[in-house]
Amino acid sequence: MQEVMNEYIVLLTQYLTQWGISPGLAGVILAVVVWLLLYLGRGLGVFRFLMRWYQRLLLLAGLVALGFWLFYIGREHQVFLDNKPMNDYRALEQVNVSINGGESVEIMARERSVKKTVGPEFELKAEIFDEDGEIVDTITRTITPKCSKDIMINLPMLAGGAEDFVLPAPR
Amino acid sequence: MSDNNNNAPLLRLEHIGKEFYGNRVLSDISFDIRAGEIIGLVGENGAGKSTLLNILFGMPVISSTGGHEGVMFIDGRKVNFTSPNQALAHGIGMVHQEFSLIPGFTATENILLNREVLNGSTMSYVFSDRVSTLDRQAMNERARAAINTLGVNISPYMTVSEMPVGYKQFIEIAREIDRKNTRLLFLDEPTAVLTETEAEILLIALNKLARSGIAIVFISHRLSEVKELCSRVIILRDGRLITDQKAEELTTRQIASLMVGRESERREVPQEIPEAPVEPDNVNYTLSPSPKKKKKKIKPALKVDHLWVDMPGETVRDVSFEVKKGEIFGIGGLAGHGKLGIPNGIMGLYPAGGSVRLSGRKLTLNKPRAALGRKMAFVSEDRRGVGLLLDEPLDWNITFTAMQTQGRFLIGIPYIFQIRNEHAMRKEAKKFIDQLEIRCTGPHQKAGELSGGNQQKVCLAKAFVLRPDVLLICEPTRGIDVGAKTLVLDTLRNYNKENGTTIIITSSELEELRSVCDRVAIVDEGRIAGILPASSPAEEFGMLMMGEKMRVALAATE
Amino acid sequence: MIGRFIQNAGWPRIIIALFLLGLFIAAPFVGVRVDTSLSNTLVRFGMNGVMVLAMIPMVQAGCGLNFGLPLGIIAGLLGATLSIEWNVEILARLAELGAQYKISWLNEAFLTSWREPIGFASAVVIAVPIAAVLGWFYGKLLNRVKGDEMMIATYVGFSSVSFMCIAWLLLPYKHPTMVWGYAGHGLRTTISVEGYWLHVLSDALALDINTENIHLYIPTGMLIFFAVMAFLVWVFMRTKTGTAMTAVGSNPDFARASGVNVDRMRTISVMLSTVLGAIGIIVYEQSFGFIQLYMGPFYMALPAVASILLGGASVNKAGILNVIVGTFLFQGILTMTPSVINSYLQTDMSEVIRLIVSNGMILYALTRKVRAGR
Amino acid sequence: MIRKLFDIIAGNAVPAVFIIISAFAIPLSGYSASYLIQELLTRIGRNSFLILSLLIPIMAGMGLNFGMVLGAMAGQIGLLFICDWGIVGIPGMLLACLIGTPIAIVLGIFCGAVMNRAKGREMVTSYILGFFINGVYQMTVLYLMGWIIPITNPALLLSRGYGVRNAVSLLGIRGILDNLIPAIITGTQGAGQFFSVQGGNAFVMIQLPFLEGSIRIPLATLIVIALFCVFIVWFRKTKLGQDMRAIGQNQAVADSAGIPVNRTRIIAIVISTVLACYGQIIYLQNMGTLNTYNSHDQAGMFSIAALLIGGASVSRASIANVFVGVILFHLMFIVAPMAGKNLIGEAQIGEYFRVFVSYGIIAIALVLHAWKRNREREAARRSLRGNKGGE
Repeated sequence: MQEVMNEYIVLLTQYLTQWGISPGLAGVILAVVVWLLLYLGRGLGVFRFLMRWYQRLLLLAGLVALGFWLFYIGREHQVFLDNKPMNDYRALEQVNVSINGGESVEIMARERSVKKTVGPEFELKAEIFDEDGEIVDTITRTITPKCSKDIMINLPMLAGGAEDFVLPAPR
Repeated sequence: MSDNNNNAPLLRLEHIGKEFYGNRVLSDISFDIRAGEIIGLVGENGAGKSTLLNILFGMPVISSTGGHEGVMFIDGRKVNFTSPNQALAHGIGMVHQEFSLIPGFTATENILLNREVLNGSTMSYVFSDRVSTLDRQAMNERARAAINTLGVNISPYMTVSEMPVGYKQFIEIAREIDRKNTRLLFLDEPTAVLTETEAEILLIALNKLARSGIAIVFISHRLSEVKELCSRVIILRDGRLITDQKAEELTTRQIASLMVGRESERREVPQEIPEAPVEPDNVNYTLSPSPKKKKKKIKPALKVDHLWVDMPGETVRDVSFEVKKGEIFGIGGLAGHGKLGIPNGIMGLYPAGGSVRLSGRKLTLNKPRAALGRKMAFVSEDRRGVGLLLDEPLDWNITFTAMQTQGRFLIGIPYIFQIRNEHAMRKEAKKFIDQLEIRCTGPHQKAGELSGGNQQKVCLAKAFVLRPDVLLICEPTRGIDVGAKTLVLDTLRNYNKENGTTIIITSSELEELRSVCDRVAIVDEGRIAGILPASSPAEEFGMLMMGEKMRVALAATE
Repeated sequence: MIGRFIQNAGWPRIIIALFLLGLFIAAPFVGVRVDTSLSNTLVRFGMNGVMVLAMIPMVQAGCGLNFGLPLGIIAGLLGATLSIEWNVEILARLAELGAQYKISWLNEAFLTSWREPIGFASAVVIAVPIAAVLGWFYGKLLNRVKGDEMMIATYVGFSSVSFMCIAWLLLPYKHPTMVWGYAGHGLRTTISVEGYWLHVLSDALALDINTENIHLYIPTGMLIFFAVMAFLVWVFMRTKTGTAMTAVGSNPDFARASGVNVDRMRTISVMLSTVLGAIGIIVYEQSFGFIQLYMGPFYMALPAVASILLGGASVNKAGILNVIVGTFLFQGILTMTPSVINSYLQTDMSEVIRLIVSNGMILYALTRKVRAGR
Repeated sequence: MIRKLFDIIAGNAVPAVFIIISAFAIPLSGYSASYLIQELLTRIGRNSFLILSLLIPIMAGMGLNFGMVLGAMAGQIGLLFICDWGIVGIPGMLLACLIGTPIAIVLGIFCGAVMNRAKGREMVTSYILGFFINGVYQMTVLYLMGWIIPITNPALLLSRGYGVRNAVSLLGIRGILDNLIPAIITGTQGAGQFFSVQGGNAFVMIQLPFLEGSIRIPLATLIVIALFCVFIVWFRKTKLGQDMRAIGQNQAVADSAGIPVNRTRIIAIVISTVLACYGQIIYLQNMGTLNTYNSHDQAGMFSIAALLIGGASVSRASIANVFVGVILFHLMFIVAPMAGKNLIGEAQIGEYFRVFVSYGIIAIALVLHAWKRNREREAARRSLRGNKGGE
């Protein structure tokens, strides 16, 4: 039974995606349809009663969703910027990192710095210098820490082009 | 509304009866009410009117005491109300004697209280209709319509607290009218607070209402109004339906005598030779000496002149009378006319004025202590409120007053250090428990745990402990069972006989007064309507109770 | 039988008593000595007893719980501070009197050896009339606000305490042990009574067993003092006036109809309550060792109120037994929870438990259905 | 006529007295106008919402809601959670409100139910209830948080590993609402336009030439407060508001008219508690630090005192009372210590004086209310009697 259900949901999702409808949108559409049905039947006492409870439920769901959304967009992250060698990537001589276009920090080799950002994603711009103080490379990346609180970015790995440069924050 | 199934009456009662704890208050009441009728419902206090109304309205008092007997039909369908809301839903409206209005609200707000016209609002879908705003304009329209139906001119914007009393009564009625489905309206003493012109307007308005198809039950003590307004008169007495007749067929005098009844019981007493009247102005019945005891030429024990008492609900306006030493004097009258105010005022419990002389010496009013100090004792009508310390043991209740006013039951040096003598208190309490047959576990039992009758006996004991010269008793038998009633009355009679104590009894039960007292004064609207020997026919007492206007009417007819 | 006992004692009391008993039983297992705990409980019982006693007259006269106890406490504080301020003068005046009237026992030696008790007595003697006067005004005020006494009492207490805060700063006290050293005026927040009347009651006839196995300290003098005060209140409630007062509380209309001056009785009860509060705080201070001024008396009414309610009193009925049981239970809990629970949980929950128990108790009493018809 | 005049004076005596006190104290304190206005604006933004939350129970005849501290506690619990999760800015504040709301609703229902059991002494009951819930709150925050309730942020927790620290920094939401729409009143002749841009931020600039220095206006907070006032005005017009007014005037009549009295009273308390929750969050975002165990303590007392100083009574209060009260009360609050110092040489006196005034004003208001009510009862009794005959 469970499997059938799961299979059905998968199929339904596929079908909907085909029409460009995401599951979330489908939920909203369903809610609106139910509301319309209840609205049309509002002459009946029972429907009116159901309508009230349904709307309360919607309100509650909306509030809970709002709560999650606020959590999502309002979360403050500490971004540790780490310029230490890691997995064969050598520490960089000097990196200037700015987040979301803010003031940039200078991170010398084997140093670690921390910046705070708010929200699910941020844009990180790293200017990599060589020994002579010349910019060798500028990397701009959009990083999404999502709901995890603090993250650490290993700059040598970022510069080296590794994909797993986002590490868990140090304790 | 009147196009209802004409065969079935609007309301039909069949064999309605009610017992409270084995105490029968209503039995076998049956009558019909048809649309557009105005029915006068009359009866003495305690005749069962309020119980009948409570049953009709499904008041919780009834269901919580075991329901009622008999059945009710509305439009021929059997109904049984368990809450007032059901009665309202069936179109029965009620205007109570006390105003049920919110003083700071306007006429509109009161008329439409909890039936406000609302604007629609999306919020109301989520929460409830209560978050919709009020449609003031529509509300005012409706209120105006309801007021206009009554034929009076009251602004819907007027605040109730600024209205004269008469207006408030109209607002109450307008509120019932506004209820769309109201078909049967009960009015409990609606004219009691109105001036004569207001009363006239009200009567006209009621007639108008009745013509629109609303049935009205008009409860009043003003028999002339009943006669003028009603098409039918229903008389209750002692819980029984005595008469259900067309109003034209009855004279006010007949109604009065039917109400108090008992013509058959008329005692055979020769007509007394009238004494010189001591009463001022409005007395047309004269004093007569007691037929039993010939105690003439004795200084009056209590002489009351132009007494007024400011007791809420029982205002005494101008009362004068004399009570002879050793006499049992009764004060009767309808509830709310001030009979209870007289003893309460004399004892100083409510603001009072005028002069009261006790064996010739003037009594200081407004000071309970002064009255108690002059060897007067008082048994209050409000047993639980004023008469007893419900949370304290019986010996406290019985001896407290004597302790405080006469310094008895104390040991130690007076004025310096005295503590209570619990032994003496207990002894005294025991004595009275035996003497009055108070059923209790002993002097230590809390007064609140006793039954009504036994509580009353405790109150009597409290008064007897004071060894009074004059004893004032209010409603000695209210709310107690028949056995206890007899015992209480016998005790009073014996006490009077043995000690020669002057006793003044105030009671709503005329029969009781007639059986115990030597003379009975009837109070009407704060004044003494007349004083009669107890042996006078009941009918005459009834006439006195019906008040001044009655007498004017009578004078015209006779 | 048991049912009747439970009904008489009331559930809250039984629960608290069992809880306390449990604490005493558990104490040895967590390394807390039962004997010292018991001693502490007794000391705190003696300290607080008189203040709880102060609740009785007002409750009995129907004025409700005396949340205005701080008013009495202020009178007591005035007495206490003045007794220290005038300590030397009082002793000198007494010696003078002794010389003047040739009272042989009132001599230098007597005054030296009885210096402390005389100091305590002078504190009481000064405090009582002040309390009586304050109580009289307070009583008159409460007579005008019948029905709302408790809330108004609370705020009368609060505002008098904060008013006195200003007064403590401004009153011309001079005694060096009491005023701020740097400013030379204004009273300190805590004043030690050491050298004046520290433990003058507690140590009188005290039983102090301090051996290897047992540490027991019973402040006999303080307990006797409490017993005497309790007896006096008991006797007073039995006098004609006391009886009238009880009747006023039980049913003011009855009392009035019986020729009792209701307002006068209420005023007397408030005065008495205030005076007892004043004495109570002095007893408290002599054991505690310090006079706490400024915001010190602020919340002192709540434990006293909670105690008497815990003892089984209601908002309009209270007796000596309620005071004894309630104070013992309440102070027992306060003593035992920090020691036992803390050793078990390694945290100090006493403050929280005090808050919950005392206010829960008051809340319970306030929401109990009052008798109908009053 | 004289009676009417007397009533007007008596009705506004309290604000009048405070205006007089302030008139004396302001020059004594020596503060400049711009400083005073700045402080007042800050405090209006900080406190008005809390005070406004008292209005609805008064309307429902339940007196001053000393139980509003319950709402304050709920708000603080919301704030503790967002601090732990690191939600900052406006989303953080909103989320704190969102978390606080259900807690406040539950507490409000409890408070309302308790008050229904203690009719006639609502105030003292709600007052003690505040203490009682304070005990429960302390137990929750001091023992359960970090133990049963997950709190992980070490900056919040006591070193022992559970229980919240006494002072919690609300850096993440500090001043966030106040500065949402930056607005400045300035006396200097700066940029002449209404909107000016400085350092990448837009400002609303208002110029008042007579002013020295500049004043920052917590514009967004004031807007929220204004919206709330609109809410109150709207609420009064609803059926629910009408029912509450009816219950406030006469419970028995309202009951016989079929209004669910107890339920409505609970709703009134719930609304008040929830609003107090929001009020406390606004208050704390301005303060920037949360004193976990004390912040809520004084919230009730100061709000009630301010409302009463504004001329409200136990049974009647309006929006105007709130603002008059908050201005006068806080004016005194600001100037009293300095005035005390300059007058007697002790700032302490001023501190105590304002505490005394807060308590004293509540005491006086309660006395006047009880007095008036007893007198009215007497008058109502008297009005029942007719004309006396014997005179």
